[in-house]
Amino acid sequence: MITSILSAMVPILLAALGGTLTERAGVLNIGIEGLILTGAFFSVVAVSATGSMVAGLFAGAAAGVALSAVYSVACIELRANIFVAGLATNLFAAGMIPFLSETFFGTRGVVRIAHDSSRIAGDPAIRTAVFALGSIAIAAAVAAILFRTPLGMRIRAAGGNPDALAVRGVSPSRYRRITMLASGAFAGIAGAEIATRLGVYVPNISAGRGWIALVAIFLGARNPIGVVAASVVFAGFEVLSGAAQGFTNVPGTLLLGVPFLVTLAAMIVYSIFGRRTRIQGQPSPNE
Amino acid sequence: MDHPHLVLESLCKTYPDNGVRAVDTCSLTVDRGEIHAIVGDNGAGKSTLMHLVSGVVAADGGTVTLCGVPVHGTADSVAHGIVMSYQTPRLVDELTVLENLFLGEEPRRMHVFFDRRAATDRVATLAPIIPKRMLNRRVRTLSSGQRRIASLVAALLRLPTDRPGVIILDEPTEATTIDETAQIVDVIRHTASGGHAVVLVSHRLQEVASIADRVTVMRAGRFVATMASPVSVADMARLMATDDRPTARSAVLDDRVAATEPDGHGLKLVDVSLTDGDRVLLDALTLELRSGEVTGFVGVRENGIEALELLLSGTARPALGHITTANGRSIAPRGRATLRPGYVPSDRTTRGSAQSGTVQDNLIAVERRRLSRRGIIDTAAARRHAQSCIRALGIDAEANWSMRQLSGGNVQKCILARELAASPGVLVVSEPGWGLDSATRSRVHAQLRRVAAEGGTVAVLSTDVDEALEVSDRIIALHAGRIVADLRVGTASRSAIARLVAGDPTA
Amino acid sequence: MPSIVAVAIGVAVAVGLLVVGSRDPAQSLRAYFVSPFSNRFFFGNMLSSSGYLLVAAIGIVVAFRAGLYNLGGDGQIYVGALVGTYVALAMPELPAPVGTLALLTAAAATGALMAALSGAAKHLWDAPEIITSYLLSAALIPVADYAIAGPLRDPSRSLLASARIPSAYRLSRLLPPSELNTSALVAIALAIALFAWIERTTRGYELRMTGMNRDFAAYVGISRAGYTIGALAVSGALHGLSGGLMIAGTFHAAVSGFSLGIGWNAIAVALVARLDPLLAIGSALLFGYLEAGARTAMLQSDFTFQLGMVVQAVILFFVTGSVLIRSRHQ
Amino acid sequence: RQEPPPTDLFSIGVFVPGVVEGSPTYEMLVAGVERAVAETARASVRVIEGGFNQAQWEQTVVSMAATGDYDLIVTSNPEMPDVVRAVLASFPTQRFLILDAHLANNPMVHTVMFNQREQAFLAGHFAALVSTSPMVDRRSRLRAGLFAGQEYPIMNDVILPSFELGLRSVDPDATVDFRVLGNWFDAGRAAELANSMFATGSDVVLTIAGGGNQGVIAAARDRRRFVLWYDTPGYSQAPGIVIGSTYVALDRAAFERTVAAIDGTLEYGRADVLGVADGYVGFVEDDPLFRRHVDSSVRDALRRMLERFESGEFSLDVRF
Ligand SMILES: Nc1ncnc2c1ncn2[C@@H]1O[C@H](COP(=O)(O)OP(=O)(O)OP(=O)(O)O)[C@@H](O)[C@H]1O
Ligand SMILES: Nc1ncnc2c1ncn2[C@@H]1O[C@H](COP(=O)(O)OP(=O)(O)OP(=O)(O)O)[C@@H](O)[C@H]1O
Ligand SMILES: [Mg+2]
Ligand SMILES: [Mg+2]
Repeated sequence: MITSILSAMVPILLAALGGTLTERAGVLNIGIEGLILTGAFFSVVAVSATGSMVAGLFAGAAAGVALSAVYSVACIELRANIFVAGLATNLFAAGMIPFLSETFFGTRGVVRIAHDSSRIAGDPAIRTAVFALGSIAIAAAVAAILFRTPLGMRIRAAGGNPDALAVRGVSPSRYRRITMLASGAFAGIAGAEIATRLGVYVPNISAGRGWIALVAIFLGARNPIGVVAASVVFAGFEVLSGAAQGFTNVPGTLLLGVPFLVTLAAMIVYSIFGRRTRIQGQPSPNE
Repeated sequence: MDHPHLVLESLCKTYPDNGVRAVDTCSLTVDRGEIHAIVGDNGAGKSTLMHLVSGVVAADGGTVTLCGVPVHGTADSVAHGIVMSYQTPRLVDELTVLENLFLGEEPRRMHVFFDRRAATDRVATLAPIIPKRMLNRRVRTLSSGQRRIASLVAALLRLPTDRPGVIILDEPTEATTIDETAQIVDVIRHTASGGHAVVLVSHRLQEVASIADRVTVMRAGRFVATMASPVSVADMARLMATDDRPTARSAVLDDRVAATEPDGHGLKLVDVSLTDGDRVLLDALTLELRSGEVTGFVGVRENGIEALELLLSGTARPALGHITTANGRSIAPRGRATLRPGYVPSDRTTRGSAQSGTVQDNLIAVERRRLSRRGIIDTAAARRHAQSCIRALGIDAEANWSMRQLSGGNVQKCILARELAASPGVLVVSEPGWGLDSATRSRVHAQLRRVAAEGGTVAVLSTDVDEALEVSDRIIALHAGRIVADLRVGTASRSAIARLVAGDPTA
Repeated sequence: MPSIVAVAIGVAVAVGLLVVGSRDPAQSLRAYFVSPFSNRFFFGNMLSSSGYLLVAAIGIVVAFRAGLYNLGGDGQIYVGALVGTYVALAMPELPAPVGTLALLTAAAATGALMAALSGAAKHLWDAPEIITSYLLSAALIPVADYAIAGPLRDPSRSLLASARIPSAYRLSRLLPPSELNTSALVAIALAIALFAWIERTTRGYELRMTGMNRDFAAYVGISRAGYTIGALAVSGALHGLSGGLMIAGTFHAAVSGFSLGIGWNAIAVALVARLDPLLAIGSALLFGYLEAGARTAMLQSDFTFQLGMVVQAVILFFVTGSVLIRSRHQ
Repeated sequence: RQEPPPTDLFSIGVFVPGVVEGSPTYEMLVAGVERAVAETARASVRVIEGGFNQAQWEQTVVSMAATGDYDLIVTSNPEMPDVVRAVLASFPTQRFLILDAHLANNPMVHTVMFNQREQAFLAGHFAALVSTSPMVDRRSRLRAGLFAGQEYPIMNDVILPSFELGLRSVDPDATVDFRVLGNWFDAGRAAELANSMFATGSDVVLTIAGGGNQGVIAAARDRRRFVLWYDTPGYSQAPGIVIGSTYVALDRAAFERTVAAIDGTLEYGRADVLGVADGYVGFVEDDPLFRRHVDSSVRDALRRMLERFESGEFSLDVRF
């Protein structure tokens, strides 16, 4: 059970950490879903070509960076609406991958990694431990970067008051771009983690994790450590509600909503008791 | 090094959104070690000119050169040693003061980490004006005066240490206390004596006269004169005045209706306390504000002025005690049985105005119901109302401009005009003269006195003792949340009040 | 329309994609761009789906103009439609217009309630509505799925759907054999009314001020609760209404998953229209057109689903880009 | 496969209610029809995908009928009869062949239904055989899993009870652990759910969850358990993990009925039900991976069951 929770947590956490960075820099990353999907696909491409999981993770990160570069060009250079460009990123990924898939693999559907997938994924317990610890370590690193380094200060300034950065001769766009690319890498790795763990790419395999990642960012109060907690909460209830299908008579379909409901409750409880200050830096939707 | 230090040549700027020619072929040379003041009415183009120098606004034409080297854009000007403290401080609320001070030029530890210790030390040696305990506070929690000082220090720290630079200060002494003002003046003198050029934008003509080496007067985007010290206040005022100003704009709000509460005189505070966590902001205050007079409150903001502003305006409720109008109503921004006092808040852009709205949107906000018929806004009436506000205080803008297109002083005028036009029975004004040119400031003072004369209750909260003395009938000094003095104007000297505010009981 | 240049660039890229991605580019292009106008059937269906999208999009406009995110639109539409259908099926004997009204009211009320809950949580506890609206909707969608597959399913039908609503309750068709029905007119009327409301009325003004600066609005005495809970409720009501109109106008039964995705498209429609209800009419038509184009192209050429997504994505990337229209100063 | 239909040929439109890629049954449908077109050389075919929104299928089929281009529209899905009935209301002269569905006595429609009761029964029977064989560590109580993408009528009313019946044909106390993914693609969550199924006593899971099946395979691989495939031979998906596979010969049915339609011999108004005895439903036994990974005792027991079906000694009725 714990292993299941941790392995469900990893991709959400990774994607949410990237999103936390962009959110701190003033970009609500609506495109995470598409970035995860892209990472998953290209990791399968790379693993199929090389037989190495590490190559898969790198390829996933690289693909995520590439797509988020497109996204950031749209948002920053063309000044497209962040929200619309994010939705476009998701559409673009879901629409483009089938073509590439047809080219690489001759199918637009499921792509199994050609190599022995248990060798690629490794021993499940060890793998889960490595990824869980790794992603939590990354969370700590992201927290350190955000709160202890000049880079983090600039990122927070880019979200808090970009003018303050601009008048000091530092371009806020540069830090938005950096965080968007980082978020692309993180989401790409999240996708790659799912795909290499399962040894397969399935169309739409991201399955809403990008949105859950956004939830985790806010439930975690935009703080990497809080985001870890939020990801654990969501993953935990997802696994629990799945387990509940096995021992209750409640229809399975109804149980599917439970993780969302519990997270909603957690969000509200947290809002009532846990938070003294308001979420800052979230631009009003009509600006 | 034969080149003159800072040279502006034929700078021009027309804002395309509203076609305003804010800076019109301005040329100027500023020497090393010089304090050069730029004065002019609100909207004259001072801030725009400074923005052209610091590079945040791109000029349409003309050049800026430093020691003979042309400078383009913010990054370039920062690199050349041109630094600026802005009229609205550009600080990041969720960063600490220390982080804000070094943002963009962070000292590093192990190449990666922000070196707090080195940063703190640098502040202590280069800018002792900022108290050490303030450094780890978030900017969000600072008063306007403290923000101004933080902004100034951020600029100071960026000045090159190995060669002369340029520091531009846009209204550095607005909303600062007497002590703070004195410190800032010291810093300016010290910086100039270190060889840097100081360009100072200010409406405090007295101050300008005493510290500037030369003064340039700006009017409607152009330089009208540059004078060397000594310069008299009267000369500056004469040169600043546009020919039509005093008469063509009507001096009063002409569609004022009778005060809404002719019988509801005064405002009573009984045992009012307010705390923030363990901190006592106000301590069992009992006090009556009489109608027909202007009561001025002076004191450092943390000493209770800020809390009092929230209470008098109905924005916050006292933890203990109560505040009522003479006829027993309570005060609040909204509600059936309550009174919304006219209120000019200390934060002009967060609460005082909707920056993404138009000037008209902002001017009709309080009286939107009166300007509507059966739930539909009467556009003609709304426009008339906006126009009359614009005329009343000589706001330098059209009704359909975005608030962002206004100069600093004109934003303040909009807020004042809106609150004055609503004919409030009770009017609470924080820093009435903030950012206003001296002519407008006098006009605003006259308006406040007029509201009182018509039976209104006016409370002025100010860090500027001179202004408080000028506009008030009665002065109340606060220290540590208590009243330390309650005087009729004319019975106490300026310096005595200043000492009271600073907490000196022997005053 | 300032974004015409941007749309043009987007269309140019899209045409490029069609040419590269198709074996018979001429036929694909014709099918995509011309066919939606080629006969009453395609044309009417295009207008019809634009209408539903428009109602949801102006729901987004209300929320976003008040400075609030409503990301629960998908669920509000779907669950609203389901409840509307349930009411219509539970009361099959009402006089026709009353029955239709009951259906639409129930749908709108459901959407309103869902969104208002997020509004209340925001107002009372400062819970971020951007998250609570999404979560509530995500939690209720499986419940609706369950209801359609279980208790509400019509066992006489092979489709995963409820029984059909009484034919008297259905909206009348305007352009048979297409689906175009009176709801498209309702949508346009609502958009115009919303425009007038936002721009001309006192409450519309208060909503705008709230959206521009919540603290300022409170300071001038505008009700925080009203424009938090109220604005989200109206937003949810319009989403629910959109779902109800789809039932009364086109589908006549709650079909499993029938509306999912429209909530997200509505956000895009509203933002492309820069949150202006009148421009939203145009942008809803643009979306309806892109989708109709993709569908006809699939019928008439080797165009695929995925190509349709890519084309739409490319146009979305460009359509809101302001840098192509006027360079920003300062 | 995408040429516009010339008028002198028998023109066939295939409506796929979903997308072909990733769906073995739709791949069989298209393959069967295309083979018929190729072999007769007297027909043309165009394939149109309807996407996942059921509510839009009707509009698309109406559009197809409205063109008047198609002599026959072929489609496949238990849910299509409803759509087709609605389309026939406006276009009463359009002919339909619907596979994997049942619609009797409609003069324009021929349907072929596969006996999914028998198919699911076979899967259940086999799961029980494996679970009671030396292939797994013996457990006190027999439990097997059924994993579905979503709940839908055939799943709840036919497959689930028949799978249970199959299990109980071996052990009357056996129980089914039925779980739902909620969609047809979230392989990651499918792995979590399957993990939980394997952890709570199931040794074998029958998975009918589209792309989600891949997650079940991953979980089985991690826990060294077994997966059963449905509709198509799945052994090569994961040798040694997918150890059993039922099939429907949808491609053969599509081929034969399409040829009949082209020849003009197809009986419209007829609704066939084809089961194990007819050879259209069964268990894939001829795969080398099956022989390699399944104990002969299990294979023999399964063969005996199949023989009872084939001889007509045993059958399961499909109720409507
Ligand atoms: N060794 C490093 N490790 C981690 N982060 C670094 C390192 N060096 C620089 N950075 C970060 O990368 C960002 C960009 O680096 P750069 O060296 O350009 O900063 P800078 O010189 O302070 O910027 P500028 O010249 O624009 O003022 C900085 O915000 C800094 O925090
Ligand atoms: N961003 C802008 N867009 C359009 N017009 C602007 C903008 N900023 C300033 N202006 C206009 O340019 C003129 C000069 O403004 P500026 O801010 O330079 O005045 P100022 O002299 O600093 O006034 P103040 O004393 O009030 O600060 C004014 O008419 C103002 O309305
Ligand atoms: Mg200025
Ligand atoms: Mg550098």
